[in-house]
Amino acid sequence: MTQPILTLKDVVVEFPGLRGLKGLMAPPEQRHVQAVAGISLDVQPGETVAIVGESGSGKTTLARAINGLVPLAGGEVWFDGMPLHERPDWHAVRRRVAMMFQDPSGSLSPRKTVRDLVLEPFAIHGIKLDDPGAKAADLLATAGLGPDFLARYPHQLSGGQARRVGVARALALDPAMVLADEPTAGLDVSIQGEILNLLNRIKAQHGLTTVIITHNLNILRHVADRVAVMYLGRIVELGEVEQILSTPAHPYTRALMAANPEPDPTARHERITLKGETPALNARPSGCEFHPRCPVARPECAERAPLLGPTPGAGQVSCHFPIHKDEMNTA
Amino acid sequence: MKPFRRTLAGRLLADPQAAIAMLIIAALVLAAVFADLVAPYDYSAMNLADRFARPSADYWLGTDNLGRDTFSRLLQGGRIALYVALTAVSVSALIGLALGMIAGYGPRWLDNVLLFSFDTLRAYPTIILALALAALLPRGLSTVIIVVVITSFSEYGRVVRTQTLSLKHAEFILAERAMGAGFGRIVFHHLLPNVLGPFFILAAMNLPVVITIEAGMSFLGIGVPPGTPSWGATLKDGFDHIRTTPWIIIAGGLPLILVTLGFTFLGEALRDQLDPKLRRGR
Amino acid sequence: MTDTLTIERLSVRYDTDKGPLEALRDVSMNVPAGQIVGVVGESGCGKSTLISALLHLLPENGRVSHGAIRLEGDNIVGAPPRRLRDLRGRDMSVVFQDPMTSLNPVLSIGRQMRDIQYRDGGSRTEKDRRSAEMLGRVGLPDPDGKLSFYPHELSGGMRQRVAIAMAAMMQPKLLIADEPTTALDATLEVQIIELLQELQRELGCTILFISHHLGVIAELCERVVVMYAGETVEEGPVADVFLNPAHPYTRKLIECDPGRLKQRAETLPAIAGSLPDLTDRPKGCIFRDRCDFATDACADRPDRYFVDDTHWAACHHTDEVRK
Amino acid sequence: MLHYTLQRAALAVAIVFVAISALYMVMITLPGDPTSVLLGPRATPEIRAEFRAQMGLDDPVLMQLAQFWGRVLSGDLGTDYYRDRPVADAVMGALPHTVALVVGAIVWSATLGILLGAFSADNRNTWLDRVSGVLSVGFIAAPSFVVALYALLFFAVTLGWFPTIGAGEPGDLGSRLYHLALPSFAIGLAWVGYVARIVRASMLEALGENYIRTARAFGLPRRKVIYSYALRVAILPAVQVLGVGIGGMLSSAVFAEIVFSRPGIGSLIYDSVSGRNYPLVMGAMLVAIGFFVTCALVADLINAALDPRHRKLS
Repeated sequence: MTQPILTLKDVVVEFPGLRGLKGLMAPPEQRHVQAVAGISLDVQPGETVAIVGESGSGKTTLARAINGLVPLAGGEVWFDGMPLHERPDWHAVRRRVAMMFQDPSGSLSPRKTVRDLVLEPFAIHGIKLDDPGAKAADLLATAGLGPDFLARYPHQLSGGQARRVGVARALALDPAMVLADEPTAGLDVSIQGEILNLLNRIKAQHGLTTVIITHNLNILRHVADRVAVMYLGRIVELGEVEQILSTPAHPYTRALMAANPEPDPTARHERITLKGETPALNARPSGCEFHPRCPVARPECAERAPLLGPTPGAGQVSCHFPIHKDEMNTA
Repeated sequence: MKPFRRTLAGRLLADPQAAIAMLIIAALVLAAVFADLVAPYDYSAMNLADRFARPSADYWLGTDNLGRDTFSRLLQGGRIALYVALTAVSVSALIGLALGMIAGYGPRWLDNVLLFSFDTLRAYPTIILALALAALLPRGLSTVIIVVVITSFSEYGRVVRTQTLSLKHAEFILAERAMGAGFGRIVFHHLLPNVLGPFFILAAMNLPVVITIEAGMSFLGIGVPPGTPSWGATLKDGFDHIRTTPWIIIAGGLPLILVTLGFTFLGEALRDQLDPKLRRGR
Repeated sequence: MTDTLTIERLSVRYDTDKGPLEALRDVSMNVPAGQIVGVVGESGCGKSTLISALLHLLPENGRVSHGAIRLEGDNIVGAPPRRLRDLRGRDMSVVFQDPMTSLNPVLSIGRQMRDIQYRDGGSRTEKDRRSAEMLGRVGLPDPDGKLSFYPHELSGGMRQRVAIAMAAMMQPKLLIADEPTTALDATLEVQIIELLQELQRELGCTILFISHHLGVIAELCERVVVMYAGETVEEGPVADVFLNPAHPYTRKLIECDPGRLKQRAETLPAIAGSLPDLTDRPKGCIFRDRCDFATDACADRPDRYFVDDTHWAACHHTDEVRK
Repeated sequence: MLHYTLQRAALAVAIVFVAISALYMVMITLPGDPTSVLLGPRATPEIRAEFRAQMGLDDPVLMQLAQFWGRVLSGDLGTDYYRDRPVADAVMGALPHTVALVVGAIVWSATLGILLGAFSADNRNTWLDRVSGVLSVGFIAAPSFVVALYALLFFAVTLGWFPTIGAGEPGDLGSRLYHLALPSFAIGLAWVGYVARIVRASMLEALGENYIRTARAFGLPRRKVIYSYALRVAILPAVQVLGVGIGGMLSSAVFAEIVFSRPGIGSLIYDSVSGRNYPLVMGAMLVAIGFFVTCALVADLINAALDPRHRKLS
């Protein structure tokens, strides 16, 4: 087995909770909330891992922690043998780890032209180009945009076009890994396909390692090799994409899959309705943190927290009573 | 090249309010530059035979208690007003810009310290502070400028800070950091251009405020040295003889009102043009 | 069967800096009483303009330039202000997309629910009782206590329940739901859809459900209207339209949904090209530039072509599309 | 809310403390020799030395500052050497006049400003809106002391409708208000303009919000939507602006008090400055800044009380 290119070990990210007078008076554990609460994950070179979760699951925070946009409160991050948790030279690291952001046009500096935007990585890293104009046009072409876009400003781009500029820019320095935060957010389904095809093509051409953050389950099968499902800052299930989609072992994963109706009026939907909403980060439930919403919770779930362990399949799940394949069929 | 009517100046001229404003400001600048050529009399020449003269063909706006020509003095006053306003606004705006960006982009503790000092400086009512400092500092335009800078840079600082703070967490700044951009590049290439719009609007809106402060301080006798024909000093002369020379008050107040009106109109028009949110239509 | 809502060739025009923009053109649809009808379309298709036109809440630069909106047979286009106010909230009510901004932040839930009952008699306590009852019905725990809450004290899902309670409380003839689940997480979306289904069964109201999510429409609605670039391109029973679309756009749209594909696809389908400029609509069929079936015939704007009594599409090549 | 109040109050106290301390330090370090100012040029060196010792002027600066605050906290603001009276008495005697003036100005600006702003927003983009817009800008642009001078010249001197001098008969409310009308209007006029602009802008913003669309979609009467739903939100920034604006009003009050020959903090400071009467200047500054910061705090708390989102902080 090859050496993983990215290794996360018990990664913890904290945000300040209560501030001011209240914060001073509150017990220490309430002064901080854990947005990411101990995540371990290996990503192999050339692999695509999708991190799936709803709002508040900590998936975006995790991606930002990997390339140092938010500080780690604990744990280790190793990228290609470099310890990113020990004050690395971020300037150098970020040259090799590119990031794509959620808001396609909001992540483009509003007073720069597209040409400046795609050349920005070269400017940042002090790379002299013989013919910057040609390079910019080249990069845009890889992302499927014509040279007539070079002179435009971000507000003159549609969501899909802005997304393409983001892709062009992420590829500019030939990175080893790309962190893509919600690559389909804000895009209509008719455009979504084009962007995903673009990503897939580039991944194949450059042998890129990719971490995709998404809440869009529909795209998983077509972009990811493995999937990690997050809930309240922890991974609750991890496995091969087909296995997760066809035989989810965690009740939450299963509810998530079921909550995603297909555009087929004849399909019989077996619904699993979860009770209530995701709890706040400063009010984590006892035991298994999913138990108040879990349709199959038993009394001990409230007392004992499950650990991430092997599933009947090849994946990992943190549940005392994971769903077995045969149960799926009878349900 | 964009056609003229689509440039900022072109769009401003198309707005009647802004056009009037620019006319007034142009008149002020011309008067200030050519005051000595245009003025019918030497602004400080006393003509005791013609004291308290009503407005006439000889003295368009009458004379004061020393027989000095009001019109000539007002022309000279424009020069003083413009000088003080431009100097004080540029100094305080630049200080405010620097501190505001430091507060907005710097570490949290520094932000708290700077914000607290902005709050503290705002607690001094301008004219009252001016009075207090007048007891300590020599009378003159530099004192006026110092008072204005002390009381107004915090306002720029506050606006720039808010703007910077909201941009600091914008995704495009995160994206820059994620690409490895350093502090200088983020601040000068990406924050600054987006902060300058509101900053210039504020500066334009502050010019008339500073002109008013200078006139006010001179009115109170703590601004320009005695004998200097600031608009405020002229008004004070009028006020001292309000029942005999009402024309000085009327004539002395008008340029002040016109100029502040002009700058305020211009500031508003600039804001409408530069701030796309406020532009009409979607 | 009577129709609660009929829209006939409705056009809406905005005056913009770049000249008139026809946001809706010849939009037609029928919403039968007691059904849930879905309106599906991507951004820029005119869904929100349609809602504003229905409620007569178009912005100042917009107006209905043509056509009719019939509520139980009465044309309400150009109705006098008094009649409009009676329409809003009593005959028609609406649940908006974003629960975070659609409730007034400085007024309590109870006050807002009391205010919309201004037409009804009864004391304050009675109105509050009705509000609490409705809140209980949409599944808010401790409904009486919630009346004194302010919107920011409730989660997004709870706020959307409050919004639904407000819309359903007046027992409207037509309830319009404008992407009511788009701002919510998937597991909450399920809860809200089930709630809407339940209310529809209990109250028997007619629901116009606007969404861009094909799966949700497929599950919730009986009929569906497909919109593209301000025009209605297809209308019919959900099963017919989704399984056997008659308009090339509908067909493409369904193909594009990656949730439909059970096998990993190397290349995902997409619709090439982009929306036409609505200030300068192309002559002929609005979808022509992006359509695989386009022929010279498409230079003329297609009228509605009825596949059967209840299913039509605005296309010259309906038969080929359905092959 | 309690936490919020305490936090803001603590901040306000800190601001007053730092602002006055800074001024005090500047006062005692900057000028050459305060004794020559306070005792006059003819005092002998012996008298000066005695005075310095008595006043603690030879102590380290921080020590003097500590002593100053010690005296202030015990209610002693020093002595007015010119008239030989406690500074506290002089300042406290003048304060009510200035407060009345500022309150009068707030009444003018809040009522007229909110009315004008709401009216403008309600009739947006009509000629009425444009006229009221030009008026508001005109009000803002007119310097308050010019307004005061013009008002004095026209309404008091020429037309004789209002008194020219003084604050009115003590104890006679009617006479007091009569004397207050012109000066408080002169101060408030600019703020009528500010408030009108702010209310109009925030009204328009509020009217574009989704919750207003909700209210209209439920058929609430237009008047109710505008004046009860939108205005309620739109007033919040106006309260904030007026709170902070009291600093500006205090500055304007100096002119109004001088132009209309009224007693008050402004004219007190003005008179003391020409005589370099430092203790009186410090005392009056302390009271003026204290008053302003308190007002800003109150505005902040009113805002929090009106806006439930604010209370979340507590």
